[in-house]
Amino acid sequence: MPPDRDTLMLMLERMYRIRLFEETVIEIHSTGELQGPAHPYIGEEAVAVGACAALRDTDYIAGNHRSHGHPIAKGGDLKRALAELLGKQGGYCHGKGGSMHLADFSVGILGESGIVASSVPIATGAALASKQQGKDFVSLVFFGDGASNQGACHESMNLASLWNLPVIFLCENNQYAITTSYKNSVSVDHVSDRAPAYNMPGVLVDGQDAIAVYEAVTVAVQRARAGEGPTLIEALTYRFEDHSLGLDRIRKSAYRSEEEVEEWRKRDPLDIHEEALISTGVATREECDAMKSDVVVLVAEALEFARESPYPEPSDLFEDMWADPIPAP
Amino acid sequence: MPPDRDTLMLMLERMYRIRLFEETVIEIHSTGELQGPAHPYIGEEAVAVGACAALRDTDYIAGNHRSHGHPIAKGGDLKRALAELLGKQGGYCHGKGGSMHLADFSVGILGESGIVASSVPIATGAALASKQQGKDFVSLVFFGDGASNQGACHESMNLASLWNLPVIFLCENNQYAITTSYKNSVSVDHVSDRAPAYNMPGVLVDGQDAIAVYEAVTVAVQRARAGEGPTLIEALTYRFEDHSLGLDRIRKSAYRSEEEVEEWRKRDPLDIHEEALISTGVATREECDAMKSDVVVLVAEALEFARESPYPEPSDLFEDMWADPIPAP
Amino acid sequence: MPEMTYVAAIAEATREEMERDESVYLMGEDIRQSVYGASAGLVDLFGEDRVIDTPLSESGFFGAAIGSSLVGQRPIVETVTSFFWVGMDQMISQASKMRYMFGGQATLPVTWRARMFYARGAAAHHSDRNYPVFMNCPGIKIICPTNPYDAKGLLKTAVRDNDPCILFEDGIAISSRGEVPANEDLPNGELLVPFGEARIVREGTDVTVVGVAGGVAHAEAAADVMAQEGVSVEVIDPRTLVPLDKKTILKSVEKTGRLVIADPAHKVCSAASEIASIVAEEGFWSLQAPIMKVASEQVNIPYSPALEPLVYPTPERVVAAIRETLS
Amino acid sequence: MPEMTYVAAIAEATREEMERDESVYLMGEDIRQSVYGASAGLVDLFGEDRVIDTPLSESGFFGAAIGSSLVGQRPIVETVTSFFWVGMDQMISQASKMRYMFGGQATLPVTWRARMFYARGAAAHHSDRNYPVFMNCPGIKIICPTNPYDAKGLLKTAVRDNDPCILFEDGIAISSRGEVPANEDLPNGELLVPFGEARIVREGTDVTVVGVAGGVAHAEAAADVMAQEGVSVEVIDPRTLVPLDKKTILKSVEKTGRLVIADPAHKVCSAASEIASIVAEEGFWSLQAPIMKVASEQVNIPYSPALEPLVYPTPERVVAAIRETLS
Ligand SMILES: Cc1ncc(C[n+]2csc(CCOP(=O)(O)OP(=O)(O)O)c2C)c(N)n1
Ligand SMILES: Cc1ncc(C[n+]2csc(CCOP(=O)(O)OP(=O)(O)O)c2C)c(N)n1
Ligand SMILES: [Mg+2]
Ligand SMILES: [Mg+2]
Repeated sequence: MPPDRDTLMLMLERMYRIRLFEETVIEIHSTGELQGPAHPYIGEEAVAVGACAALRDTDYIAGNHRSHGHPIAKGGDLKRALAELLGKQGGYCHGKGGSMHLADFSVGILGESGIVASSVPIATGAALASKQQGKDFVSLVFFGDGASNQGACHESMNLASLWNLPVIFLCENNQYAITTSYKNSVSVDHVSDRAPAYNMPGVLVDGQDAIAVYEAVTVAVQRARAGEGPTLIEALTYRFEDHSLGLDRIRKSAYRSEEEVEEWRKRDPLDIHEEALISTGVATREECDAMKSDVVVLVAEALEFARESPYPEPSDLFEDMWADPIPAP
Repeated sequence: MPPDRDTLMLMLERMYRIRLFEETVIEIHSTGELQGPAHPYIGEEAVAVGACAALRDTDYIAGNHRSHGHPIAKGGDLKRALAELLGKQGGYCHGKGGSMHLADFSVGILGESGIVASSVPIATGAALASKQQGKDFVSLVFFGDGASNQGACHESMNLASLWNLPVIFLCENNQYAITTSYKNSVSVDHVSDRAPAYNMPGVLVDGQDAIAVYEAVTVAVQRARAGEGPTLIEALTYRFEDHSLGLDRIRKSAYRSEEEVEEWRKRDPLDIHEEALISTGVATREECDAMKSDVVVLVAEALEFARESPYPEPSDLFEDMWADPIPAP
Repeated sequence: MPEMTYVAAIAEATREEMERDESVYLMGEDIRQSVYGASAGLVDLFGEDRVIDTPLSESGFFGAAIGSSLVGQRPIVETVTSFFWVGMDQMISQASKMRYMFGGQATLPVTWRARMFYARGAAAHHSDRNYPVFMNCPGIKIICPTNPYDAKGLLKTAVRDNDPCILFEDGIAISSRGEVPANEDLPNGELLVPFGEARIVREGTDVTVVGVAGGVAHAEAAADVMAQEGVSVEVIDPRTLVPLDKKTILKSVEKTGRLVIADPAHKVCSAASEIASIVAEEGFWSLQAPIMKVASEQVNIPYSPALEPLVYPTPERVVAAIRETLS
Repeated sequence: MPEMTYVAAIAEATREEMERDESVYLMGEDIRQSVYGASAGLVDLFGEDRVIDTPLSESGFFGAAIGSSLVGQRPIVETVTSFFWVGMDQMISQASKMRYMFGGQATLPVTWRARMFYARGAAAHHSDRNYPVFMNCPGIKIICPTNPYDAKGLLKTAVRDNDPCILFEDGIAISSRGEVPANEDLPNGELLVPFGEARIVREGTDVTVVGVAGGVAHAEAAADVMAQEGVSVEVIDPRTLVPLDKKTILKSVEKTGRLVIADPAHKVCSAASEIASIVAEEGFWSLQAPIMKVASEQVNIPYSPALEPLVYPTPERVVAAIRETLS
């Protein structure tokens, strides 16, 4: 089912948001303003945006260390996200989480996670809850090609299949885990080839094409809401930047060639989506540019907000540890 | 490749050994002489015996909590095994391990293990060493249908396939993990159906037929020795007794019907092997009976040895902790 | 007051909490058939959606329990302390850290009930007494009931608590029987034991003995022996290790001037080490003698009945330690 | 003497040991590209069979390393302390227990080298200082080098040691530079630092400060401050926590009568707790003041630069503790 015009435009806007957010992050990292770790999502925007456009606010997502694209795609707030990256009180987690731990439970973002594959069981559990509670909420987890080799993925997919849970396993196969090619870490041609091992559908989709991702996820969402169980989707994509900011020690070319990177840059998901919209008359180039300009302002405002947001107070250190507090030991 | 006469007879002898050993274990447990946990292998003898007959002494095996059949099949000593079960100094592990931790490194038995699936990576590592050392030793690991759902299995199979390791994953599908049917724990029809997810051959074999197991393992061993990598074999079998001795709280019939148990008992692996030998003229009924009588004596001697072996001394408590000892903390 | 076993007390608490609150459910291996005895009959009462048999997948189902707790469920996960290692990442990286790293957005009312087998020939793979590991990692409340009363009351509190909790079902305590009041005889109609309040098992004036988990029984037995010699031992059961009621311990040491700690965990970085270090810092001026730790020898757990008893604290070892503090 | 960085010292030790012994190999994620800096160039020297990039599968490859060590290999496994949780079962159930439960048949010369990130904005998921967890579980030797000399010498000893070892590469110490003698200047032609021998970083008479891992630097800084006030601080770096050189610590406390421990682990059941408990038992009669633990606050590690530094020991907190023991 192709997305309607509003959805297509929303997708475009969210792709701009992610791209410009990440560009800002790279910039403030290069100046030293941002010091913590950050893993840019540039090049992969179509995956998160296509997927989240197929979800409702009440649906759940969980993610990983490459952590800015997912929450923004799900409707997270740029201000609070950027404030979090700067460790500020106004951040999503009051500065406690930083880049790798963005979360916004109010729109179903159950959190990004720094330990690779660790949120796969979590998302499976949210789907279990949904079923137990008689709700039709779907749970979707983003994980990488590298993550797919973790036992937690195997166990979760097996559980989800056995219990027929409304969960979507969305593998962002950007072809590398830091420097390791998935050809040296995944023993089959495609992660989605493992779906039959769990008796669930496996779908391989072009991860540079937001509409293709949207359509694949929509089918999986329908299945999940209808009580027909989980789906494994592999979106083939590419990370345009370094694994993480500050990891310049590993030069791109040492494990992937400049040519390969250039080849993939030609398939920029933003270009592909813009062209799809323009060529089908959904939007004009001018409309796209205008939208982008608006997002530039949004991101600039977010940066301003983040900068102005105060740091947490020392007394905040002990806040947020316990829901039912206990005395200090 | 069918086994030769000597091998067939050796297999029969080892099947008798396991059966009679286990019957003795049940007996001394019922009288209270044996107090620790013990998981009888009765009904599954064809799997360990067929598999180990296809291996050399220098090949490695590793096993699990259902732990008596594997080492006996690999050529372990009944005396030291039974002494270990009684916690005696003469036991394989000087009484430190007990039933679940039998090991005899001198004949490649790298140890049974109480944490389900935990020896799957271990056996994979022994295969890695074999390859690194330029040896043609094969490594084989026994694990259950329940174990197959652990992440450690997924990770190990993926590694073994990627690295082309000489390892055989032998799943003893006795159809239950304690009380849980594999139909409720494995999301595909057969564990061996998961082999394609690791790009390795998957073989389903009749686990009541020692010759069939031998043949399947022989093919896998040849593959492994030739540097062609791992194989996943699933032997479909059945545990005739309770999950473990002393767990009478769980009555058999509560999770599996008397009829089912009776049906499977009709396919006793000892009967099947005896008949195969007799019907093909490899052995006469009398020869079989004579062999069995000899084994009765062997087991009786083992029990005598175990009983007479002294308990470890209190000072032995601190022995065997470190290869390069350190002062007590 | 009616007597019941520890396991029956656990079962009763589970049933009561499942009746009270629909979001409470039980998950674990072979719980429908009640392999460990504490879940018999529950599937008939509450159905397969709330009494869930899992495959052998401790990372997967621990994580699923945690994930479900994030969105309103209250899982009770049954397992064995030794299987924690398999699902450890979900427990530490996720359960113990999520709330804090998400700035308080996550609430994780998940309770593990873990049978802590030891002292029964289970050998090294099934004898872990690993609460000190979880004490070191902030974010999980650690409960060690040592009798049926506390087992029932603390489990009920844990289920209602909004943080991750682990209940260690001690291998020595589980065989105990004891009085548990009927609900109708209780002022509030239910038995809830608060966290962070130690129980003074018996009062005394000469030495304080803190018993941790199965160590409580040994402390009591040792107190009996010493009483015959005219030595008055105060026995304290902290009941919860996180939070730890250090006030009660410090107050007791203020009175007695002497401290022995009986803890079945391995002695290095044990609960006993922690309690000793607290008193050596905050109660130092009360101390009249060295603080004695009676904990498990720093070796793995041997199978043999000739060796295993030598590892753990015993009443005799506690008595010897008490004598030493008095000498 | 030539100076080098901590990371270079690790790399040099690795290369030397791989040259010396064919059974030594290196395994980990992205080590061929040397993501953590200590394995650069090794694949060119030793080939892909001995410098193995692994998939993200910590249970699988930790276990494979252990399995290979059982049959003659000597793996060095590179990882990060926080990823231990994922492969925990292989470390505890297998590496730490196998030898004992097989009655001494198994020999497991496997060494983990784990980068211990903290204090650099890595947040809760990447800041574990979890050596106390491994101290509680018998069967693994625990090494905490705090300077390039010890890093090189202890890693070489660990590789040759026949038991499982973990080397914690402290997030504060890794940025240090220091003198490391050239092999030709050493009597035996190589640098081997023995396990279980503490280093007396500086001698003093008024207070003993034991620094654990990154705590050593803070102890030294604090000693500098106190020296200006005429207080003589003895600073001890245990270097290995299992085995722990308690004699040197006890002897020092005998002399000074006062003990402060600076340990970046979470304070409950920490190495600091353990050392305090040992001294409170075995060195009690030497003590003239409470034993002060300066360890991390019992909260998860916050990301914000405004909060994170409040968690860990600092020279200032050590100074305050020293002052308190003197007051
Ligand atoms: C359990 C664990 N092991 C290792 C790491 C270190 N690490 C962080 S990201 C990463 C690669 C992840 O690759 P992939 O899953 O493909 O995601 P990508 O970065 O490509 O988006 C690694 C090895 C980690 N964070 N967690
Ligand atoms: C990690 C772990 N979880 C749970 C257990 C408890 N347990 C022991 S045996 C067993 C069932 C194993 O089933 P399977 O692998 O099929 O082997 P089988 O007993 O049928 O031979 C369970 C759940 C364990 N020992 N280890
Ligand atoms: Mg990737
Ligand atoms: Mg089974």
